[in-house]
Amino acid sequence: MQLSRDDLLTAYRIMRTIREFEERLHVEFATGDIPGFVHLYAGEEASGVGVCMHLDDRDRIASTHRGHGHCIAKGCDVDGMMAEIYGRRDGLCAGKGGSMHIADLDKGMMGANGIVGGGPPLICGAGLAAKQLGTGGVAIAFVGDGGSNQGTTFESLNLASVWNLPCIFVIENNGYAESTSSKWSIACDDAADRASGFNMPGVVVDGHDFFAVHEAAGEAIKRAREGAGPSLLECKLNRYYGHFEGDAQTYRGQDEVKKLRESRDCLALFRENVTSAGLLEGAELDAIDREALAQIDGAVTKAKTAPPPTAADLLTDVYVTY
Amino acid sequence: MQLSRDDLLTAYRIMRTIREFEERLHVEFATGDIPGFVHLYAGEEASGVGVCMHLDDRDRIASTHRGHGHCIAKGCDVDGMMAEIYGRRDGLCAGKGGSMHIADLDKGMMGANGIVGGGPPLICGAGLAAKQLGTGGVAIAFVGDGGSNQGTTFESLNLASVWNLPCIFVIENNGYAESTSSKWSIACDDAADRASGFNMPGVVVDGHDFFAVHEAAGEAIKRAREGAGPSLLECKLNRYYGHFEGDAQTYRGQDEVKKLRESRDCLALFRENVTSAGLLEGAELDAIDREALAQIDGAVTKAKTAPPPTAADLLTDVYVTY
Amino acid sequence: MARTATYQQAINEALAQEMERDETVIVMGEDVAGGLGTDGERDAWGGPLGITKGLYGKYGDRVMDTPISESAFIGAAVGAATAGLRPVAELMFIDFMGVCFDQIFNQAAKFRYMFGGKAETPVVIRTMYGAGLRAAAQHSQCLYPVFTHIPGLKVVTPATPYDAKGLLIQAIRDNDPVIFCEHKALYTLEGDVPEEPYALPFGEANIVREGDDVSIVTLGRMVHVATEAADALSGDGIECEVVDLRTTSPMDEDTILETVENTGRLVVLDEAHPRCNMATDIAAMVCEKAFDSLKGPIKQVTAPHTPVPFADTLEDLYIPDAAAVQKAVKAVMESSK
Amino acid sequence: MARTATYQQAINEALAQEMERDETVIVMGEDVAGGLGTDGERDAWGGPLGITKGLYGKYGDRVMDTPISESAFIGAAVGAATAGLRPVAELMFIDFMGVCFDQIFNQAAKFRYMFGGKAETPVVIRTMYGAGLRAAAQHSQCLYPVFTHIPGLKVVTPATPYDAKGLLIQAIRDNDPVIFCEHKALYTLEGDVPEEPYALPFGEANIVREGDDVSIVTLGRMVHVATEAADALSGDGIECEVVDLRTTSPMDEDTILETVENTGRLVVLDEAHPRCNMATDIAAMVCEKAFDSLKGPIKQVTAPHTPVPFADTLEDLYIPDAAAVQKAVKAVMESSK
Ligand SMILES: Cc1ncc(C[n+]2csc(CCOP(=O)(O)OP(=O)(O)O)c2C)c(N)n1
Ligand SMILES: Cc1ncc(C[n+]2csc(CCOP(=O)(O)OP(=O)(O)O)c2C)c(N)n1
Ligand SMILES: [Mg+2]
Ligand SMILES: [Mg+2]
Repeated sequence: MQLSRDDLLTAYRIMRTIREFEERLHVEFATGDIPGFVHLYAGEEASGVGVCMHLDDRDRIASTHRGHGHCIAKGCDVDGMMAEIYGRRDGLCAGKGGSMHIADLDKGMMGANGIVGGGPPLICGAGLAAKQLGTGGVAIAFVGDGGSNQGTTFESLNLASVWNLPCIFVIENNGYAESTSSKWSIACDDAADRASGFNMPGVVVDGHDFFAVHEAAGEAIKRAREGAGPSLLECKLNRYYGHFEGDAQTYRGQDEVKKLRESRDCLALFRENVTSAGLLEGAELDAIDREALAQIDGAVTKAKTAPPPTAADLLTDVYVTY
Repeated sequence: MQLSRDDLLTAYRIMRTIREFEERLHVEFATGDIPGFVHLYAGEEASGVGVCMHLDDRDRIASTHRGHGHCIAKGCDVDGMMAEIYGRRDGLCAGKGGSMHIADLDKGMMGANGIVGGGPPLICGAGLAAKQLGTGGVAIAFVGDGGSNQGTTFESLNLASVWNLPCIFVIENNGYAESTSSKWSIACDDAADRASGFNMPGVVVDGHDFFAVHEAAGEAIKRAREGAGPSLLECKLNRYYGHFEGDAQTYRGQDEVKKLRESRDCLALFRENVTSAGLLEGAELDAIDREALAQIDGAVTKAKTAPPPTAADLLTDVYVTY
Repeated sequence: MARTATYQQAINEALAQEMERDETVIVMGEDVAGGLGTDGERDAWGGPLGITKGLYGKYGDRVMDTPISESAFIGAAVGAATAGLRPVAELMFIDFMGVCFDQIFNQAAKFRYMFGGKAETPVVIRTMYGAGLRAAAQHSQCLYPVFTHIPGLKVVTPATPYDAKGLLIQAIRDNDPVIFCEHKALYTLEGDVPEEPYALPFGEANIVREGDDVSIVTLGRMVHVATEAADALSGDGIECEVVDLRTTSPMDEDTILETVENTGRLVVLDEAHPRCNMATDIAAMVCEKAFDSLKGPIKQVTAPHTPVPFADTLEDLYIPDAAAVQKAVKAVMESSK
Repeated sequence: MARTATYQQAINEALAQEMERDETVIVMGEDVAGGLGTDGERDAWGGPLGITKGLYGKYGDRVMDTPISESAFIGAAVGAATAGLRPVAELMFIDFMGVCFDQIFNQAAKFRYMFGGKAETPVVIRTMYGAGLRAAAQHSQCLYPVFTHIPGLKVVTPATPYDAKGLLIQAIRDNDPVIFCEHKALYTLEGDVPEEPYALPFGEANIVREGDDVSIVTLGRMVHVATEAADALSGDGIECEVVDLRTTSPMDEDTILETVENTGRLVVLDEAHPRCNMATDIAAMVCEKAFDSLKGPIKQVTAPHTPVPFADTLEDLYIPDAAAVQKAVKAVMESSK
């Protein structure tokens, strides 16, 4: 899958936007203004973006509790997301969902999910709809390493295979489920080893490497679009922050994250790759960095001052009719 | 694992008892006297008996809706079982459970189960208890091909592996889940192929062949007793009757069962094997056949005339205290 | 002359007619076609009780067998419902909800609210419930109170073939997730069922029998038990009004309140486990909203607080019967002013 | 002077003391130790909220982390309970019941009955429930009415640190399956908690406050809301009796009936979704068994029939508060004779 100059700029822009979004939330959360649980995607951007660069509005994704990156990668409005996280009326979900339930069906984003393993069955449904309606769309479930052990995930792998659905299961193995190591919780070596038990290809890629993810995802998506069935893609990567904001991460090595940031940062790797190959210039990327910063800044400012939902909103949106 | 003459006689006796039990239920069910759903194990005896011959009272099994064979193989009282199936007060479960819930915890039989995939998690618990209490016991879940696709089963495979439990998962693949072919419903070739995804040995055996099952189960059980962790054993076999009594089996080839009975009957194969090797004599086996017939005859006669539970029994046995 | 059909036929016909009308309607579940991929006949089964028989022959790939993976396929139905299909998924027995409830109550039921009103999830989950077939503790429960508890779900419990057809058609056309509960002991019940498609609105209870002395509010199979009791009581000079809820969510509070305002006496009859069930739900609502009309205590007639027993003797004692209802009605008559 | 501790410390202490007393008590759940098998410290976490902190250090392998596989590990706890252990399994949030309910309601709850009285299943499932932390629709539900509906389960909902410790010790010693529901907004609540182990019996409600005008029957966090309302109402000359159920199954009907017989007026207060919940359960019971004592309608105060909203403005409106209770109490005063 050839990436044009524009594609590269877009990919970098989205990754940087996610990073900026998450780094800023980390700061803002500490002020106590942001309600509830927030799980940050910083460090994992190459996965969500590497996959979603292949997608368009026919296609659907389902995310996890750690959903901001997937939302942005699938085209959700950043202002709307930020307003949602702040619990504002003009948030993407009118302030009723919050960080763990950001969704935009029009963009093919079926929702972050508060239930580990909640997404894969839904994605089987999206894949089925694409198949039955002949849209040519594919459906992608993002799953954590922890989520890969949930029964719903296993069942979905089998169902997608048996029904020959255009589905891809992307396991984002960031080494931990809360404090629990994926090396311990997944009985086999790589989660991708399980793919053969469901008669589908299973591939492991370096999830810090946008290009590796992009290529592997491209193959899986092509396969799915051609009607050849589902695939499993395991991205090995890392999260830069705690399980949720507020997690002291005592289960983690002292400078684990520091080292990762220095050596395996997906944005730095991307920059190095494209600049050393002469595909893009550092200055272009710097400009994007500045723009992303400004965009997030604007989103936060707007979110902070936006009005919250009111009593009139409490009882609406439960049913279409009742 | 060497089988003594006594072992061989015992194995045959148990298999024959199960067969007689089930064949007779088939006949009796048709009379309308037996309430509810009855799922017969006829044809699959070599599996349950091949596995359970290794077990003693420290060990536990969990069964499925097709549980009679496992119960008998694990030592449940045949009269008590028959009375239970007839809904009698002196049935093994006081008439409250019926065919789908026969259990005898004292014998290590944790219950047939009306929920497909209900047993494997329970068996993880029995294995855990054996491990924590140091009893040396093992715990075995029998699962159908259909049940092998249930999320609970997948999760249990992983949990047993992660916790290194003395558990064995025996998948009795009889080709169908109700009317659904296992070739269709299990995405990979053999359910046993999935074992590697849970870092455990996975073996396929001919489930009509008592000796093959016995040997493979023996190895898995030895491994478990030695603390080396769980295994998966897939027995390929067939059921002689419908999914439940009353099933017209229109999804099944016309003389599929007839051919199986002629060529792959586990009792006939056993007989041929032991008599041709000069280990047992036909007459001994004939005697067992007669005894089994008489035993089941007695059980049915007793069950038919036994008193049912009464109003006083309705509200008891819900709690230990309340 | 009106055409008669069984409850089972009515359900089958509703499915067929809606599949005919709307290409986006699909049916899925374990063996709903039956024998897919086997060497035997296709469409042999139509499910263990034959409810979906014939659909695969007519609608082919829109009738989909599934592995025994309820979370995955119920969830797939939910997901597909947000993506342009109108799936009707079969959860073979309602008792199996325990392996797939999350996709129903945390996903389907909550999408619309969590997503700020921007989702529609027109999924129907058909499921078989109730005691009476000697199917024991794991295949005989009612459990509709659990679904009724959940905001975002609609819950339907038809008592007659006529209602089964009309409510199922409505369920399929409805844009919210619907739990469609079929009582297994009613499948063979016959009744008038018009051949043409028709939809019955949700939230409109049915006054099955009129009477001025005592109201019996009930649902599902118990409607027939109530009617039987009412007929017997009529001989004793007590006239009962029998109200069939038809749907427990939404629930037709107006009809319930009206009948109680008329009779002043209420028996709530529910086959479900007694705690936090429809009987308590209705009684509490009436005790809040029509207290002044009440001439005496509201009596609940329900199953006891035990699992469903297997033995026929016990199961017959377990299920509320007309005698129990008669007794309750008489008690209500006696204890009222 | 009495020792004070938080609700969270009380729970931790109950676990530690029972593990000390009885070797067969084990604890399992996601991250209950925390960091098993990682390179970081062992026992670092004690769960995301630190409730089980310190246990792994003391009891090692009897505190078991699990993969995110609730069906398997809750089922394992259930199976182990029939085989000589007394497991305490943690279902991190009660909202996750949807992925593992079968092992709870069809297995644990029914073994004893289905097996003719020959099984004991002394398992405890600890779980966190309730709104107030801006945790949105899938992490804020109450759902104890669903468990209360199921025969064979016991359901415990402590409102204070004292009760949390005593009821958890009872739960662990109890020979039936117990769902132990911890309100997440109460973890930091402080109160008197004796250091020595003690068990509080199930099915004994607690009269938290005496009063002759209106009874408020409630549970869990709402006990504090009721008390707050009662204190305010006292200023208006209305004296409320506040009854804390402590356990919803078994439920102490006698205490409820007594208070209603005394006051003649009842408000039932429940944080749960309004349909088929504890409010309806209690109201219906009273309306059947103490109707003649009632001076007027029984008022229900509950959450509305919506999922739990995220935004703080909405969640604050969603959760029943003292003002709502006061209003209900006044309404009950006015509408009673
Ligand atoms: C069914 C369910 N079980 C448990 C949880 C609590 N929980 C939320 S996130 C999480 C860890 C998830 O780990 P992983 O899948 O690896 O994703 P990551 O957080 O690493 O992105 C857990 C246990 C949940 N939300 N849902
Ligand atoms: C959770 C659940 N889903 C569905 C069923 C209905 N059901 C009972 S047995 C069965 C087929 C089981 O097939 P398999 O596991 O292969 O066992 P077999 O009947 O062949 O022995 C089905 C679908 C059930 N009892 N439980
Ligand atoms: Mg992870
Ligand atoms: Mg099978």
